[in-house]
Amino acid sequence: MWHIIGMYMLNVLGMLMQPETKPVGQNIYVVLAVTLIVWLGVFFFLIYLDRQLKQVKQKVEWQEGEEKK
Amino acid sequence: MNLRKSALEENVWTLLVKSNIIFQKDFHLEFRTRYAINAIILFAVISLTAVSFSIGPMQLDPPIQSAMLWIIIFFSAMSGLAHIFVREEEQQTSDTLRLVAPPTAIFLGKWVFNVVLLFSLEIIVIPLYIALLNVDVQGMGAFLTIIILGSVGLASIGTIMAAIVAQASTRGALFAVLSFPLSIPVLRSAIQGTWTAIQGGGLADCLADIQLLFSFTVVILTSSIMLFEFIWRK
Amino acid sequence: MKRDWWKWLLGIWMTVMILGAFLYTPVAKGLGQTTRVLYFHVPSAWVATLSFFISALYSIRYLQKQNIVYDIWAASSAQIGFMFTVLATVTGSIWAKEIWQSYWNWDPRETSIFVLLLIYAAYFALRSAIEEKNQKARLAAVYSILAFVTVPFLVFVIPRIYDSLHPDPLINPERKIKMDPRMLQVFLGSLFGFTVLFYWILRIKTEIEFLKLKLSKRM
Amino acid sequence: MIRIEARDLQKQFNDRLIFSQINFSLQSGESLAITGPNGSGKTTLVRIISGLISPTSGQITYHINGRTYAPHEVYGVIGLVGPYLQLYLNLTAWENLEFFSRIRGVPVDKSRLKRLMAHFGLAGRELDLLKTFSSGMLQRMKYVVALIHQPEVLLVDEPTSNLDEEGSETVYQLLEEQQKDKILIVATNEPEEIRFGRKRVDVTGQK
Repeated sequence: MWHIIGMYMLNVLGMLMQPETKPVGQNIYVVLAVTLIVWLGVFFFLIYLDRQLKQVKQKVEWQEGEEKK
Repeated sequence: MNLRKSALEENVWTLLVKSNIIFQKDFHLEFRTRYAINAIILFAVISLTAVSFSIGPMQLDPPIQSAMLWIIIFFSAMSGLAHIFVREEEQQTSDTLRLVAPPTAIFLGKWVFNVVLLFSLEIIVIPLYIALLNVDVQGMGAFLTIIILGSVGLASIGTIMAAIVAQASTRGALFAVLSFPLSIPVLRSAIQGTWTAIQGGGLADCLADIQLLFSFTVVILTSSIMLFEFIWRK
Repeated sequence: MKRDWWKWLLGIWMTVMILGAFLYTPVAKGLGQTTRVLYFHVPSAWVATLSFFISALYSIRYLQKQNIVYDIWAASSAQIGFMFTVLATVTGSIWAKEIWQSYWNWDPRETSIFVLLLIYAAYFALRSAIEEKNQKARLAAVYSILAFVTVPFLVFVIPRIYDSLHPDPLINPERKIKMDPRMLQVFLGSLFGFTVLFYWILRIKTEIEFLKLKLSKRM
Repeated sequence: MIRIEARDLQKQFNDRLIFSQINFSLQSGESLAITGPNGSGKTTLVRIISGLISPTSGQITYHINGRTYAPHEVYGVIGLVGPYLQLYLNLTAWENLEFFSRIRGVPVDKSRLKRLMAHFGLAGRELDLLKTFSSGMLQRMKYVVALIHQPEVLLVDEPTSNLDEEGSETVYQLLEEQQKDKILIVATNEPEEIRFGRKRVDVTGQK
């Protein structure tokens, strides 16, 4: 299981050491985009989970109320 | 109390005998209806002629030739291998089977059937493939070894996935969806090995592929035998 | 609030890591500013594989104990893993466009994450195709374990696939791996932060599922 | 000597409770009738006893010669007849018998099997495909198959469904016979058949 992450790491590390002739990767907006995508992804997932949690909790409370009656 | 001893006893030998009986039963049934074998061979022949027709007189490169062969075998397998368990489920005979035989014997019997099914497909399709796509196989020994090992590998994955899919509601598409990710190691090394063999490589040249195909099949088969009980017993 | 201290700590920790990624670490030669992608993209991929691993472990537990609780853990972990796999794939693709000039070129890492994506997709397709809860759990667990058995073979297969097409200097045993210590610090820090984040999300997700289970039992 | 012990059996499909707190104990020479209206879970209970499905909670065990087994381990001593157990319709009656004998590890005794077929009024149909059989004939055929290995435990779900009077009579005889020194479990609603169970389990009241 660790191999995929290992390969990713090696990939990146290898690239760091690769002598490059072309100036590539100077685009800071790419970094911005990637960072934003990761954080928005996690954020929206959390929001989605939070809403689910609230709904379920509401249902539980409602049911407990019913039972008391 | 005349309780037959054999009723409660199970050992490796009876398992093998019983899986053979199940295989014979399935073979017999298949022989009578020819459902799976028709589907699988027609599929292969149609896709093969479609490819041959569309390339015309062009000669494909060995890498594409070998990839083509395995794509055709894989999708033909997907059209027929699930049948073995789906049939039992659809005709409601699976519970009957559960009551007469141990799971391992059932799995092995079905597995042998699927291996035989793929082999019979290949007996027809490989000559056609060589003729229609104008393939010049230089290393025949390695070529056949790879084909045999590759189909055993595909049949192993196909059999255990068929057992899973037979219990689900949407069977057709699900079978290919489940099988494909697990078949990637088989397909990949089989394509690589076939390619080497077409170009004249011997057994030694595709040793790595052969080793991988072999060990992968063994691993999948043993884990399938261990896990099959969980699928089969509800 | 007291029991949530680690959540606040995680927030601060990740903020420091993001700041560090942009302000503290140097850029690597050849990658330029995009080096900084590393601190977000690789941890996503790490969490994706970690959750696959955890899902498989809980699947084994489920088959041993036949307790639906383990199935909830396995499925939740897989769901979170799927999200991180998508994140890792998308970010990786953007990064690849920048440094390799194409969004997708089937190099070994792209292939392995793609296979992981396929496995997750198949796992969820299977789950949605079965009605009965225990049966769903059983079959999904078996599939998960078989996928888990398959993955190590991909390690041998995938690197061999395309090296003839992509002369790949990246996996090269002779090359020593050296990383600027500042980069390493932020990288490992970020990796740790993502792992805790994963744990947190997993807790929330399983709590939801447990509540749902409780709810359905009362009915 | 076989003893079947059921303790607190409970079965759920998703969150729907089929039954719970089913308890009984049976030994060779005893019989059990499972009763309850349609859809109450008689079949489910039969399937649990025969090991086809497992209960959601509770335990069912078989004690044979001082050893304890789970139901799925003792399929060799169980015979089951039920509407959901089909035979291979694309094989002939004889091929079916041959297959089930061999897989059960019973020698294929031609004269005995022929007698069994004749006993259930199927003489002369041995070489016909089962798909040409009527539903009543199929039901008779299921009894033949279930008796191949002379099961110590016989479970019958709706014993006389699809059967005419003559067929029912044959089945009643068989049940009478089984009851004497072996275990018989009948799931039914017909008063005439309930009498075959000395012990009773009513699935309805068990929620």
